[in-house]
Amino acid sequence: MTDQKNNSNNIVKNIIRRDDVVILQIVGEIDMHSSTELRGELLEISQNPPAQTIINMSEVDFMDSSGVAVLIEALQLHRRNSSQLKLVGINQRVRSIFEISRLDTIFEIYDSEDEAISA
Amino acid sequence: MTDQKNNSNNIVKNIIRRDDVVILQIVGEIDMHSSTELRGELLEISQNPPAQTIINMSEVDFMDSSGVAVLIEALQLHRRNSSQLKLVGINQRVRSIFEISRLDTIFEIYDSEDEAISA
Amino acid sequence: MDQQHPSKNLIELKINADPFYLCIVRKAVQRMAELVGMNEQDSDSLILAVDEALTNVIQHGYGGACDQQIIIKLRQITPGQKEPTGLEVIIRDFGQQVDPKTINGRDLDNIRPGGLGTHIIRSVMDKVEYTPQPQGGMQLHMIKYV
Amino acid sequence: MDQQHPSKNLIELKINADPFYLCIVRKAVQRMAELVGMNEQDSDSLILAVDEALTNVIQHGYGGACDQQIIIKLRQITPGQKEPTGLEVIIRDFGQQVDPKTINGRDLDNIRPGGLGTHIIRSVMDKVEYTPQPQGGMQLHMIKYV
Ligand SMILES: Nc1ncnc2c1ncn2[C@@H]1O[C@H](COP(=O)(O)OP(=O)(O)O)[C@@H](O)[C@H]1O
Ligand SMILES: Nc1ncnc2c1ncn2[C@@H]1O[C@H](COP(=O)(O)OP(=O)(O)O)[C@@H](O)[C@H]1O
Repeated sequence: MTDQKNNSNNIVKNIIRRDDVVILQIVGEIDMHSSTELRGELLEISQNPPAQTIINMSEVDFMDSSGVAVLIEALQLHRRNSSQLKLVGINQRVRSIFEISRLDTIFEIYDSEDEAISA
Repeated sequence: MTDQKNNSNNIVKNIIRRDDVVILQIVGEIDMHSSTELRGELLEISQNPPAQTIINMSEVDFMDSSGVAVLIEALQLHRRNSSQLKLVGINQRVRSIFEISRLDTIFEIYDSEDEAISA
Repeated sequence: MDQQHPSKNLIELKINADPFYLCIVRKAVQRMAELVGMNEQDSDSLILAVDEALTNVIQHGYGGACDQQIIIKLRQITPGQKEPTGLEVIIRDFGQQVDPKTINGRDLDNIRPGGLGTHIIRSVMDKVEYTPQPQGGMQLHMIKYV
Repeated sequence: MDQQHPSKNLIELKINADPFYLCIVRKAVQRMAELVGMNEQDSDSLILAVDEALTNVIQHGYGGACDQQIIIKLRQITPGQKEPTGLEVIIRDFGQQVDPKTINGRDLDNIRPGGLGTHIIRSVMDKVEYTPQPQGGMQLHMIKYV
Protein backbone atom coordinates (compact mmCIF):
# COMPACT_ATOMS: atom_id res chain seq x y z
CA MET A 1 0.00 0.00 0.00
CA THR A 2 1.09 3.51 -0.64
CA ASP A 3 1.86 5.13 2.64
CA GLN A 4 1.06 8.63 3.85
CA LYS A 5 -2.55 8.48 2.80
CA ASN A 6 -4.58 10.30 5.35
CA ASN A 7 -8.19 9.47 5.77
CA SER A 8 -9.41 13.01 5.90
CA ASN A 9 -12.77 12.23 4.39
CA ASN A 10 -14.10 9.95 7.11
CA ILE A 11 -17.23 8.09 6.25
CA VAL A 12 -18.38 7.48 9.81
CA LYS A 13 -19.98 10.79 10.71
CA ASN A 14 -21.70 9.95 13.93
CA ILE A 15 -22.36 7.10 16.35
CA ILE A 16 -25.11 7.27 18.94
CA ARG A 17 -25.58 4.52 21.50
CA ARG A 18 -28.79 4.77 23.50
CA ASP A 19 -30.40 1.98 25.52
CA ASP A 20 -29.80 -1.04 23.39
CA VAL A 21 -29.71 0.70 20.03
CA VAL A 22 -26.66 1.86 18.11
CA ILE A 23 -27.26 4.38 15.36
CA LEU A 24 -24.40 4.72 12.91
CA GLN A 25 -24.53 7.58 10.44
CA ILE A 26 -22.28 7.12 7.43
CA VAL A 27 -21.62 9.70 4.72
CA GLY A 28 -19.80 10.18 1.43
CA GLU A 29 -18.46 7.59 -0.97
CA ILE A 30 -18.00 4.00 0.17
CA ASP A 31 -15.61 2.12 -2.06
CA MET A 32 -12.70 -0.28 -1.74
CA HIS A 33 -10.67 2.50 -0.13
CA SER A 34 -13.12 3.84 2.43
CA SER A 35 -15.04 0.64 3.23
CA THR A 36 -12.25 -0.55 5.55
CA GLU A 37 -13.18 2.25 7.94
CA LEU A 38 -16.82 1.13 7.93
CA ARG A 39 -15.77 -2.48 8.42
CA GLY A 40 -13.67 -1.59 11.46
CA GLU A 41 -16.55 0.31 13.02
CA LEU A 42 -19.06 -2.50 12.43
CA LEU A 43 -16.69 -5.15 13.78
CA GLU A 44 -16.24 -3.06 16.90
CA ILE A 45 -20.00 -2.73 17.35
CA SER A 46 -20.31 -6.52 16.96
CA GLN A 47 -17.84 -7.06 19.81
CA ASN A 48 -20.44 -5.75 22.21
CA PRO A 49 -23.64 -6.26 20.28
CA PRO A 50 -26.70 -4.05 20.93
CA ALA A 51 -30.22 -5.43 20.37
CA GLN A 52 -30.25 -3.47 17.15
CA THR A 53 -27.84 -1.53 14.97
CA ILE A 54 -29.27 1.05 12.62
CA ILE A 55 -27.15 2.34 9.76
CA ASN A 56 -28.32 5.69 8.43
CA MET A 57 -27.19 5.96 4.80
CA SER A 58 -29.12 9.05 3.74
CA GLU A 59 -25.91 11.02 3.07
CA VAL A 60 -24.12 8.25 1.22
CA ASP A 61 -23.38 9.44 -2.33
CA PHE A 62 -21.88 6.25 -3.65
CA MET A 63 -21.48 2.64 -2.60
CA ASP A 64 -19.92 -0.23 -4.50
CA SER A 65 -19.70 -3.96 -3.81
CA SER A 66 -16.88 -3.42 -1.30
CA GLY A 67 -19.40 -1.54 0.82
CA VAL A 68 -22.03 -4.18 0.23
CA ALA A 69 -19.57 -6.90 1.31
CA VAL A 70 -19.03 -5.08 4.60
CA LEU A 71 -22.79 -4.80 5.15
CA ILE A 72 -23.36 -8.50 4.42
CA GLU A 73 -20.56 -9.49 6.79
CA ALA A 74 -22.10 -7.26 9.49
CA LEU A 75 -25.54 -8.74 8.87
CA GLN A 76 -24.16 -12.26 9.35
CA LEU A 77 -22.38 -11.25 12.57
CA HIS A 78 -25.55 -9.65 13.88
CA ARG A 79 -27.62 -12.73 13.10
CA ARG A 80 -25.09 -14.90 14.91
CA ASN A 81 -25.53 -12.61 17.95
CA SER A 82 -29.31 -12.64 17.56
CA SER A 83 -29.24 -8.89 17.15
CA GLN A 84 -30.79 -6.90 14.34
CA LEU A 85 -29.15 -4.83 11.62
CA LYS A 86 -31.36 -2.29 9.90
CA LEU A 87 -30.66 0.12 7.05
CA VAL A 88 -32.23 3.56 6.83
CA GLY A 89 -32.34 6.30 4.20
CA ILE A 90 -31.20 4.44 1.11
CA ASN A 91 -31.32 7.16 -1.51
CA GLN A 92 -31.64 7.07 -5.27
CA ARG A 93 -27.90 7.15 -5.80
CA VAL A 94 -27.19 3.87 -4.01
CA ARG A 95 -30.48 2.13 -4.66
CA SER A 96 -29.33 0.47 -7.88
CA ILE A 97 -26.58 -1.59 -6.26
CA PHE A 98 -29.15 -2.91 -3.78
CA GLU A 99 -31.48 -3.85 -6.58
CA ILE A 100 -28.89 -5.42 -8.89
CA SER A 101 -27.50 -7.44 -5.98
CA ARG A 102 -31.01 -8.33 -4.78
CA LEU A 103 -30.06 -7.00 -1.37
CA ASP A 104 -33.32 -5.13 -1.01
CA THR A 105 -34.83 -8.48 -0.02
CA ILE A 106 -32.05 -9.50 2.40
CA PHE A 107 -31.71 -6.37 4.47
CA GLU A 108 -34.36 -4.78 6.62
CA ILE A 109 -34.72 -1.36 5.03
CA TYR A 110 -36.67 1.57 6.51
CA ASP A 111 -37.34 5.14 5.55
CA SER A 112 -36.46 6.78 8.87
CA GLU A 113 -34.58 6.02 12.07
CA ASP A 114 -37.78 6.18 14.17
CA GLU A 115 -39.54 3.75 11.87
CA ALA A 116 -36.59 1.36 12.08
CA ILE A 117 -36.38 1.49 15.89
CA SER A 118 -40.06 0.82 16.46
CA ALA A 119 -40.30 -1.88 13.77
CA MET B 1 -16.67 23.90 -28.94
CA THR B 2 -17.66 20.33 -28.41
CA ASP B 3 -21.36 20.05 -28.94
CA GLN B 4 -23.95 18.15 -26.95
CA LYS B 5 -22.75 19.38 -23.62
CA ASN B 6 -25.70 19.86 -21.39
CA ASN B 7 -25.50 22.27 -18.54
CA SER B 8 -27.06 19.99 -16.01
CA ASN B 9 -25.20 21.47 -13.08
CA ASN B 10 -26.56 24.99 -13.21
CA ILE B 11 -24.78 27.47 -11.07
CA VAL B 12 -27.65 29.94 -10.78
CA LYS B 13 -29.77 28.36 -8.08
CA ASN B 14 -32.19 31.10 -7.33
CA ILE B 15 -33.11 34.68 -8.27
CA ILE B 16 -35.33 36.81 -6.10
CA ARG B 17 -36.41 40.27 -7.17
CA ARG B 18 -38.11 42.30 -4.48
CA ASP B 19 -38.63 46.06 -4.48
CA ASP B 20 -35.44 47.34 -5.96
CA VAL B 21 -33.17 44.51 -4.87
CA VAL B 22 -32.14 41.47 -6.86
CA ILE B 23 -30.72 38.57 -4.87
CA LEU B 24 -28.86 36.04 -6.95
CA GLN B 25 -27.85 32.80 -5.31
CA ILE B 26 -25.09 30.93 -7.09
CA VAL B 27 -23.82 27.46 -6.23
CA GLY B 28 -21.18 24.91 -7.21
CA GLU B 29 -17.98 25.41 -9.16
CA ILE B 30 -17.47 28.55 -11.22
CA ASP B 31 -14.81 28.08 -13.85
CA MET B 32 -14.24 28.87 -17.51
CA HIS B 33 -17.02 26.44 -18.40
CA SER B 34 -19.74 27.50 -15.99
CA SER B 35 -18.95 31.21 -15.73
CA THR B 36 -20.70 31.90 -19.04
CA GLU B 37 -23.99 31.08 -17.37
CA LEU B 38 -23.27 33.55 -14.56
CA ARG B 39 -22.23 36.17 -17.09
CA GLY B 40 -25.48 35.80 -19.03
CA GLU B 41 -27.51 36.18 -15.86
CA LEU B 42 -25.62 39.27 -14.70
CA LEU B 43 -25.82 40.93 -18.13
CA GLU B 44 -29.57 40.36 -18.09
CA ILE B 45 -29.88 41.91 -14.64
CA SER B 46 -27.87 44.91 -15.90
CA GLN B 47 -30.37 45.45 -18.74
CA ASN B 48 -32.90 46.52 -16.18
CA PRO B 49 -30.76 47.53 -13.25
CA PRO B 50 -32.12 47.37 -9.69
CA ALA B 51 -30.80 49.76 -7.02
CA GLN B 52 -28.74 46.88 -5.73
CA THR B 53 -27.76 43.38 -6.77
CA ILE B 54 -26.69 40.96 -4.08
CA ILE B 55 -24.81 37.83 -5.04
CA ASN B 56 -24.99 35.12 -2.40
CA MET B 57 -21.92 32.90 -2.79
CA SER B 58 -22.19 30.83 0.37
CA GLU B 59 -22.62 27.59 -1.60
CA VAL B 60 -19.88 28.25 -4.11
CA ASP B 61 -17.26 25.51 -3.77
CA PHE B 62 -14.78 26.85 -6.27
CA MET B 63 -14.19 30.00 -8.28
CA ASP B 64 -11.33 30.82 -10.63
CA SER B 65 -10.34 33.98 -12.47
CA SER B 66 -13.01 33.37 -15.13
CA GLY B 67 -15.58 33.85 -12.38
CA VAL B 68 -13.73 36.86 -11.04
CA ALA B 69 -13.67 38.39 -14.54
CA VAL B 70 -17.45 38.07 -14.71
CA LEU B 71 -17.83 39.71 -11.30
CA ILE B 72 -15.54 42.61 -12.24
CA GLU B 73 -17.43 43.17 -15.50
CA ALA B 74 -20.71 43.19 -13.56
CA LEU B 75 -19.30 45.60 -10.99
CA GLN B 76 -18.30 48.00 -13.77
CA LEU B 77 -21.74 47.76 -15.40
CA HIS B 78 -23.41 48.41 -12.05
CA ARG B 79 -21.24 51.44 -11.37
CA ARG B 80 -22.09 52.84 -14.80
CA ASN B 81 -25.78 52.45 -13.88
CA SER B 82 -25.19 53.98 -10.44
CA SER B 83 -26.46 50.77 -8.90
CA GLN B 84 -24.70 48.67 -6.29
CA LEU B 85 -23.25 45.20 -6.51
CA LYS B 86 -22.67 43.41 -3.22
CA LEU B 87 -21.20 40.02 -2.43
CA VAL B 88 -22.39 37.87 0.45
CA GLY B 89 -21.21 34.63 2.07
CA ILE B 90 -17.69 34.34 0.68
CA ASN B 91 -16.52 31.13 2.29
CA GLN B 92 -13.07 29.77 3.05
CA ARG B 93 -12.86 27.86 -0.21
CA VAL B 94 -13.09 30.91 -2.46
CA ARG B 95 -11.55 33.47 -0.13
CA SER B 96 -8.01 32.94 -1.42
CA ILE B 97 -8.73 34.08 -4.97
CA PHE B 98 -10.24 37.28 -3.57
CA GLU B 99 -7.16 37.87 -1.47
CA ILE B 100 -4.57 37.03 -4.14
CA SER B 101 -6.40 39.25 -6.64
CA ARG B 102 -6.86 42.00 -4.03
CA LEU B 103 -10.57 41.94 -4.81
CA ASP B 104 -11.51 42.01 -1.14
CA THR B 105 -10.85 45.74 -1.33
CA ILE B 106 -12.74 46.36 -4.56
CA PHE B 107 -16.00 44.58 -3.85
CA GLU B 108 -18.45 45.35 -1.11
CA ILE B 109 -18.49 42.12 0.86
CA TYR B 110 -20.96 41.26 3.63
CA ASP B 111 -21.61 38.28 5.86
CA SER B 112 -25.36 37.98 5.28
CA GLU B 113 -28.03 39.11 2.84
CA ASP B 114 -29.77 41.22 5.48
CA GLU B 115 -26.56 42.98 6.37
CA ALA B 116 -25.89 43.67 2.70
CA ILE B 117 -29.38 45.08 2.03
CA SER B 118 -29.37 47.44 4.98
CA ALA B 119 -25.76 48.58 4.45
CA MET C 1 -10.35 3.06 -31.17
CA ASP C 2 -10.65 6.57 -32.55
CA GLN C 3 -8.22 6.39 -35.47
CA GLN C 4 -9.82 9.36 -37.15
CA HIS C 5 -10.17 11.75 -34.25
CA PRO C 6 -7.33 10.83 -31.92
CA SER C 7 -8.48 13.12 -29.16
CA LYS C 8 -12.04 14.24 -29.82
CA ASN C 9 -14.04 13.82 -26.62
CA LEU C 10 -11.65 11.27 -25.29
CA ILE C 11 -10.22 11.26 -21.81
CA GLU C 12 -7.36 9.07 -20.79
CA LEU C 13 -6.26 8.45 -17.22
CA LYS C 14 -3.30 6.52 -15.88
CA ILE C 15 -3.51 5.65 -12.22
CA ASN C 16 -1.80 3.32 -9.81
CA ALA C 17 -3.75 0.16 -9.02
CA ASP C 18 -4.72 1.67 -5.69
CA PRO C 19 -8.29 2.11 -4.39
CA PHE C 20 -7.24 5.58 -3.25
CA TYR C 21 -7.60 6.87 -6.82
CA LEU C 22 -10.99 5.35 -7.66
CA CYS C 23 -12.82 8.56 -6.78
CA ILE C 24 -10.94 10.45 -9.50
CA VAL C 25 -12.01 7.98 -12.15
CA ARG C 26 -15.61 8.13 -10.92
CA LYS C 27 -15.55 11.92 -11.32
CA ALA C 28 -14.24 11.56 -14.87
CA VAL C 29 -16.89 8.98 -15.77
CA GLN C 30 -19.58 11.20 -14.29
CA ARG C 31 -18.47 14.12 -16.42
CA MET C 32 -18.31 12.05 -19.59
CA ALA C 33 -21.76 10.60 -18.89
CA GLU C 34 -23.04 14.17 -18.68
CA LEU C 35 -21.33 14.91 -22.00
CA VAL C 36 -23.15 12.13 -23.82
CA GLY C 37 -26.43 13.23 -22.26
CA MET C 38 -26.99 10.27 -19.98
CA ASN C 39 -29.68 10.63 -17.33
CA GLU C 40 -28.65 10.56 -13.69
CA GLN C 41 -29.81 7.03 -12.99
CA ASP C 42 -27.90 5.56 -15.93
CA SER C 43 -24.90 7.67 -15.07
CA ASP C 44 -24.93 6.39 -11.48
CA SER C 45 -24.97 2.76 -12.63
CA LEU C 46 -22.26 3.42 -15.22
CA ILE C 47 -20.04 4.95 -12.54
CA LEU C 48 -20.69 1.89 -10.38
CA ALA C 49 -19.81 -0.56 -13.18
CA VAL C 50 -16.51 1.17 -13.97
CA ASP C 51 -15.65 1.27 -10.26
CA GLU C 52 -16.35 -2.47 -9.97
CA ALA C 53 -14.19 -3.25 -13.00
CA LEU C 54 -11.29 -1.27 -11.53
CA THR C 55 -11.77 -2.87 -8.12
CA ASN C 56 -11.46 -6.26 -9.85
CA VAL C 57 -8.25 -5.25 -11.62
CA ILE C 58 -6.77 -4.07 -8.33
CA GLN C 59 -7.84 -7.22 -6.49
CA HIS C 60 -7.53 -10.00 -9.06
CA GLY C 61 -5.39 -8.59 -11.88
CA TYR C 62 -2.71 -7.20 -9.59
CA GLY C 63 -3.44 -9.03 -6.32
CA GLY C 64 -3.23 -5.79 -4.40
CA ALA C 65 0.13 -4.60 -5.75
CA CYS C 66 -0.73 -0.92 -5.60
CA ASP C 67 2.26 0.39 -7.52
CA GLN C 68 1.12 -1.18 -10.78
CA GLN C 69 -0.57 0.79 -13.52
CA ILE C 70 -4.10 0.95 -14.90
CA ILE C 71 -5.03 2.92 -18.00
CA ILE C 72 -8.62 4.06 -18.41
CA LYS C 73 -9.94 5.51 -21.66
CA LEU C 74 -13.33 7.15 -21.86
CA ARG C 75 -14.71 8.06 -25.25
CA GLN C 76 -17.94 9.57 -26.45
CA ILE C 77 -19.63 7.47 -29.11
CA THR C 78 -21.30 9.94 -31.45
CA PRO C 79 -24.44 8.62 -33.09
CA GLY C 80 -23.53 7.12 -36.45
CA GLN C 81 -25.14 4.95 -39.07
CA LYS C 82 -24.72 1.87 -36.95
CA GLU C 83 -24.57 3.04 -33.37
CA PRO C 84 -26.58 5.26 -31.02
CA THR C 85 -24.91 7.79 -28.70
CA GLY C 86 -23.03 6.24 -25.84
CA LEU C 87 -19.89 6.03 -23.78
CA GLU C 88 -17.06 3.63 -24.44
CA VAL C 89 -14.82 2.62 -21.55
CA ILE C 90 -11.57 0.76 -22.03
CA ILE C 91 -9.64 -0.52 -19.03
CA ARG C 92 -6.14 -1.83 -19.64
CA ASP C 93 -3.99 -3.56 -17.07
CA PHE C 94 -0.62 -5.31 -17.16
CA GLY C 95 -1.42 -7.91 -14.52
CA GLN C 96 -2.47 -11.54 -14.45
CA GLN C 97 -4.16 -12.89 -17.55
CA VAL C 98 -7.28 -14.98 -17.17
CA ASP C 99 -9.60 -16.81 -19.50
CA PRO C 100 -12.56 -14.42 -19.90
CA LYS C 101 -14.92 -17.38 -19.49
CA THR C 102 -13.76 -17.77 -15.88
CA ILE C 103 -14.83 -14.24 -14.94
CA ASN C 104 -18.14 -14.96 -13.25
CA GLY C 105 -19.78 -13.86 -10.04
CA ARG C 106 -21.41 -15.97 -7.37
CA ASP C 107 -24.95 -17.31 -7.44
CA LEU C 108 -27.01 -14.34 -6.21
CA ASP C 109 -29.05 -16.60 -3.92
CA ASN C 110 -25.96 -17.74 -2.04
CA ILE C 111 -25.58 -14.69 0.15
CA ARG C 112 -21.99 -13.96 1.18
CA PRO C 113 -19.64 -11.00 0.95
CA GLY C 114 -18.11 -10.70 -2.54
CA GLY C 115 -18.92 -12.07 -5.96
CA LEU C 116 -21.16 -9.19 -7.07
CA GLY C 117 -18.83 -7.12 -9.27
CA THR C 118 -19.28 -9.00 -12.53
CA HIS C 119 -23.05 -9.17 -12.07
CA ILE C 120 -23.12 -5.41 -11.73
CA ILE C 121 -20.87 -4.85 -14.72
CA ARG C 122 -22.89 -7.15 -16.97
CA SER C 123 -26.28 -5.87 -15.88
CA VAL C 124 -25.31 -2.21 -16.36
CA MET C 125 -23.24 -2.23 -19.55
CA ASP C 126 -24.49 -2.94 -23.06
CA LYS C 127 -21.19 -4.45 -24.12
CA VAL C 128 -18.61 -6.19 -21.90
CA GLU C 129 -15.62 -7.85 -23.50
CA TYR C 130 -12.51 -9.09 -21.68
CA THR C 131 -9.48 -9.78 -23.89
CA PRO C 132 -6.07 -11.04 -22.76
CA GLN C 133 -3.50 -8.85 -24.52
CA PRO C 134 -0.62 -10.30 -26.57
CA GLN C 135 1.80 -7.92 -24.81
CA GLY C 136 0.57 -9.06 -21.37
CA GLY C 137 -2.30 -8.05 -19.12
CA MET C 138 -5.98 -7.74 -19.85
CA GLN C 139 -8.23 -5.30 -21.64
CA LEU C 140 -11.83 -4.76 -20.73
CA HIS C 141 -13.90 -3.06 -23.40
CA MET C 142 -17.29 -1.77 -22.28
CA ILE C 143 -20.00 0.33 -23.87
CA LYS C 144 -23.12 1.87 -22.43
CA TYR C 145 -25.59 3.47 -24.83
CA VAL C 146 -27.76 6.38 -23.82
CA MET D 1 10.55 13.00 -14.06
CA ASP D 2 10.27 9.74 -12.17
CA GLN D 3 12.95 7.72 -13.93
CA GLN D 4 13.24 5.33 -11.02
CA HIS D 5 9.61 4.73 -10.16
CA PRO D 6 7.73 5.17 -13.42
CA SER D 7 4.33 4.90 -11.85
CA LYS D 8 4.61 5.30 -8.07
CA ASN D 9 2.03 7.83 -6.94
CA LEU D 10 1.81 9.38 -10.34
CA ILE D 11 -1.41 10.22 -12.11
CA GLU D 12 -1.55 11.14 -15.73
CA LEU D 13 -4.56 12.65 -17.47
CA LYS D 14 -5.10 13.44 -21.11
CA ILE D 15 -7.99 15.77 -21.82
CA ASN D 16 -9.25 17.88 -24.67
CA ALA D 17 -8.46 21.57 -24.35
CA ASP D 18 -12.04 22.18 -23.31
CA PRO D 19 -13.18 23.92 -20.10
CA PHE D 20 -15.77 21.18 -19.75
CA TYR D 21 -13.11 18.82 -18.38
CA LEU D 22 -11.47 21.16 -15.86
CA CYS D 23 -13.55 19.77 -13.01
CA ILE D 24 -12.04 16.31 -13.51
CA VAL D 25 -8.53 17.64 -13.22
CA ARG D 26 -9.47 19.60 -10.10
CA LYS D 27 -10.76 16.39 -8.51
CA ALA D 28 -7.49 14.62 -9.35
CA VAL D 29 -5.40 17.46 -7.92
CA GLN D 30 -7.54 17.48 -4.78
CA ARG D 31 -6.97 13.77 -4.25
CA MET D 32 -3.22 14.04 -4.82
CA ALA D 33 -3.01 16.98 -2.42
CA GLU D 34 -4.67 14.78 0.18
CA LEU D 35 -2.13 12.07 -0.58
CA VAL D 36 0.84 14.31 0.15
CA GLY D 37 -0.82 15.52 3.34
CA MET D 38 -1.54 19.09 2.27
CA ASN D 39 -3.91 21.06 4.47
CA GLU D 40 -7.22 22.20 3.01
CA GLN D 41 -6.24 25.80 2.47
CA ASP D 42 -3.07 24.91 0.56
CA SER D 43 -4.96 22.28 -1.37
CA ASP D 44 -7.61 24.82 -2.39
CA SER D 45 -5.01 27.24 -3.71
CA LEU D 46 -3.13 24.47 -5.50
CA ILE D 47 -6.35 23.40 -7.23
CA LEU D 48 -6.90 27.02 -8.23
CA ALA D 49 -3.40 27.42 -9.65
CA VAL D 50 -3.64 24.27 -11.78
CA ASP D 51 -7.07 25.36 -13.03
CA GLU D 52 -5.66 28.77 -13.99
CA ALA D 53 -2.74 27.18 -15.83
CA LEU D 54 -5.11 24.96 -17.82
CA THR D 55 -7.43 27.86 -18.54
CA ASN D 56 -4.43 29.71 -19.99
CA VAL D 57 -3.48 26.77 -22.21
CA ILE D 58 -7.05 26.56 -23.51
CA GLN D 59 -7.25 30.30 -24.10
CA HIS D 60 -3.77 31.31 -25.19
CA GLY D 61 -1.99 28.07 -26.14
CA TYR D 62 -4.82 26.76 -28.28
CA GLY D 63 -6.90 29.89 -28.85
CA GLY D 64 -10.06 28.02 -27.94
CA ALA D 65 -9.57 25.05 -30.29
CA CYS D 66 -11.26 22.55 -27.97
CA ASP D 67 -10.29 19.39 -29.86
CA GLN D 68 -6.61 19.78 -29.04
CA GLN D 69 -4.91 17.81 -26.30
CA ILE D 70 -3.50 18.65 -22.89
CA ILE D 71 -1.53 16.19 -20.79
CA ILE D 72 -1.42 16.67 -17.03
CA LYS D 73 0.95 14.73 -14.79
CA LEU D 74 0.64 14.83 -11.03
CA ARG D 75 3.36 13.28 -8.93
CA GLN D 76 3.99 13.00 -5.24
CA ILE D 77 7.40 14.29 -4.22
CA THR D 78 8.55 12.09 -1.39
CA PRO D 79 10.78 13.83 1.11
CA GLY D 80 14.40 13.24 0.13
CA GLN D 81 17.78 14.59 1.07
CA LYS D 82 17.21 17.75 -0.90
CA GLU D 83 13.47 18.22 -1.06
CA PRO D 84 10.52 18.29 1.33
CA THR D 85 7.23 16.51 0.58
CA GLY D 86 5.21 18.12 -2.16
CA LEU D 87 3.26 17.77 -5.34
CA GLU D 88 4.72 18.18 -8.80
CA VAL D 89 2.42 19.22 -11.63
CA ILE D 90 3.46 19.08 -15.27
CA ILE D 91 1.20 20.52 -17.95
CA ARG D 92 2.09 19.77 -21.55
CA ASP D 93 0.40 21.29 -24.57
CA PHE D 94 1.03 21.17 -28.31
CA GLY D 95 -0.17 24.69 -29.04
CA GLN D 96 1.40 28.07 -29.63
CA GLN D 97 4.88 28.59 -28.27
CA VAL D 98 5.69 31.80 -26.39
CA ASP D 99 8.70 33.28 -24.73
CA PRO D 100 8.22 32.51 -21.01
CA LYS D 101 9.28 36.08 -20.20
CA THR D 102 6.13 37.39 -21.91
CA ILE D 103 3.83 35.44 -19.61
CA ASN D 104 2.83 38.15 -17.17
CA GLY D 105 -0.43 39.32 -15.67
CA ARG D 106 -1.83 42.82 -15.47
CA ASP D 107 -0.96 45.41 -12.85
CA LEU D 108 -3.22 44.45 -9.93
CA ASP D 109 -4.18 48.08 -9.36
CA ASN D 110 -5.55 48.44 -12.87
CA ILE D 111 -8.88 46.73 -12.23
CA ARG D 112 -10.34 45.03 -15.30
CA PRO D 113 -11.57 41.56 -16.16
CA GLY D 114 -8.67 39.18 -16.90
CA GLY D 115 -4.94 39.21 -16.27
CA LEU D 116 -5.07 37.43 -12.90
CA GLY D 117 -4.12 33.85 -13.81
CA THR D 118 -0.34 34.18 -13.76
CA HIS D 119 -0.45 36.16 -10.49
CA ILE D 120 -2.38 33.33 -8.92
CA ILE D 121 -0.07 30.66 -10.28
CA ARG D 122 3.08 32.45 -9.12
CA SER D 123 1.74 33.35 -5.71
CA VAL D 124 0.54 29.82 -4.97
CA MET D 125 3.27 27.59 -6.39
CA ASP D 126 6.82 27.24 -5.08
CA LYS D 127 8.21 26.55 -8.54
CA VAL D 128 6.83 27.76 -11.87
CA GLU D 129 8.78 27.09 -15.04
CA TYR D 130 7.50 27.48 -18.59
CA THR D 131 9.57 25.79 -21.30
CA PRO D 132 8.89 25.78 -25.03
CA GLN D 133 9.36 22.18 -26.18
CA PRO D 134 11.65 21.22 -29.09
CA GLN D 135 8.87 19.01 -30.53
CA GLY D 136 6.36 21.88 -30.36
CA GLY D 137 4.09 23.26 -27.69
CA MET D 138 4.84 24.33 -24.13
CA GLN D 139 5.53 22.62 -20.87
CA LEU D 140 4.71 24.14 -17.52
CA HIS D 141 6.50 22.58 -14.58
CA MET D 142 5.14 23.49 -11.16
CA ILE D 143 5.82 22.33 -7.62
CA LYS D 144 4.06 23.07 -4.38
CA TYR D 145 5.68 21.87 -1.17
CA VAL D 146 3.64 20.89 1.87
N1 LIG E 1 -9.78 -8.13 -13.83
C1 LIG E 1 -9.80 -9.43 -13.45
N2 LIG E 1 -8.69 -10.19 -13.56
C2 LIG E 1 -8.71 -11.48 -13.20
N3 LIG E 1 -9.78 -12.11 -12.69
C3 LIG E 1 -10.92 -11.43 -12.55
C4 LIG E 1 -10.99 -10.06 -12.93
N4 LIG E 1 -12.25 -9.63 -12.68
C5 LIG E 1 -12.92 -10.68 -12.16
N5 LIG E 1 -12.14 -11.77 -12.08
C6 LIG E 1 -12.54 -13.12 -11.59
O1 LIG E 1 -13.98 -13.17 -11.56
C7 LIG E 1 -14.44 -13.46 -10.23
C8 LIG E 1 -15.76 -12.76 -9.94
O2 LIG E 1 -15.56 -11.37 -9.80
P1 LIG E 1 -16.62 -10.49 -9.03
O3 LIG E 1 -17.98 -10.86 -9.49
O4 LIG E 1 -16.26 -9.09 -9.20
O5 LIG E 1 -16.52 -10.92 -7.51
P2 LIG E 1 -15.29 -10.80 -6.49
O6 LIG E 1 -14.34 -9.83 -7.10
O7 LIG E 1 -15.91 -10.29 -5.24
O8 LIG E 1 -14.74 -12.18 -6.38
C9 LIG E 1 -13.31 -13.06 -9.32
O9 LIG E 1 -13.33 -13.77 -8.10
C10 LIG E 1 -12.09 -13.39 -10.17
O10 LIG E 1 -11.78 -14.75 -10.07
N1 LIG F 1 -0.15 28.81 -21.74
C1 LIG F 1 0.09 30.01 -22.33
N2 LIG F 1 0.45 30.07 -23.61
C2 LIG F 1 0.68 31.27 -24.18
N3 LIG F 1 0.59 32.45 -23.55
C3 LIG F 1 0.22 32.46 -22.26
C4 LIG F 1 -0.05 31.24 -21.58
N4 LIG F 1 -0.37 31.54 -20.31
C5 LIG F 1 -0.34 32.89 -20.22
N5 LIG F 1 0.02 33.46 -21.39
C6 LIG F 1 0.21 34.93 -21.65
O1 LIG F 1 0.28 35.59 -20.38
C7 LIG F 1 -0.75 36.60 -20.27
C8 LIG F 1 -1.24 36.73 -18.83
O2 LIG F 1 -1.99 35.58 -18.46
P1 LIG F 1 -3.00 35.68 -17.24
O3 LIG F 1 -2.33 36.37 -16.10
O4 LIG F 1 -3.48 34.30 -16.95
O5 LIG F 1 -4.19 36.60 -17.72
P2 LIG F 1 -5.23 36.38 -18.91
O6 LIG F 1 -5.15 34.94 -19.28
O7 LIG F 1 -6.54 36.77 -18.32
O8 LIG F 1 -4.77 37.29 -20.00
C9 LIG F 1 -1.81 36.16 -21.23
O9 LIG F 1 -2.60 37.24 -21.67
C10 LIG F 1 -0.98 35.54 -22.36
O10 LIG F 1 -0.51 36.52 -23.23
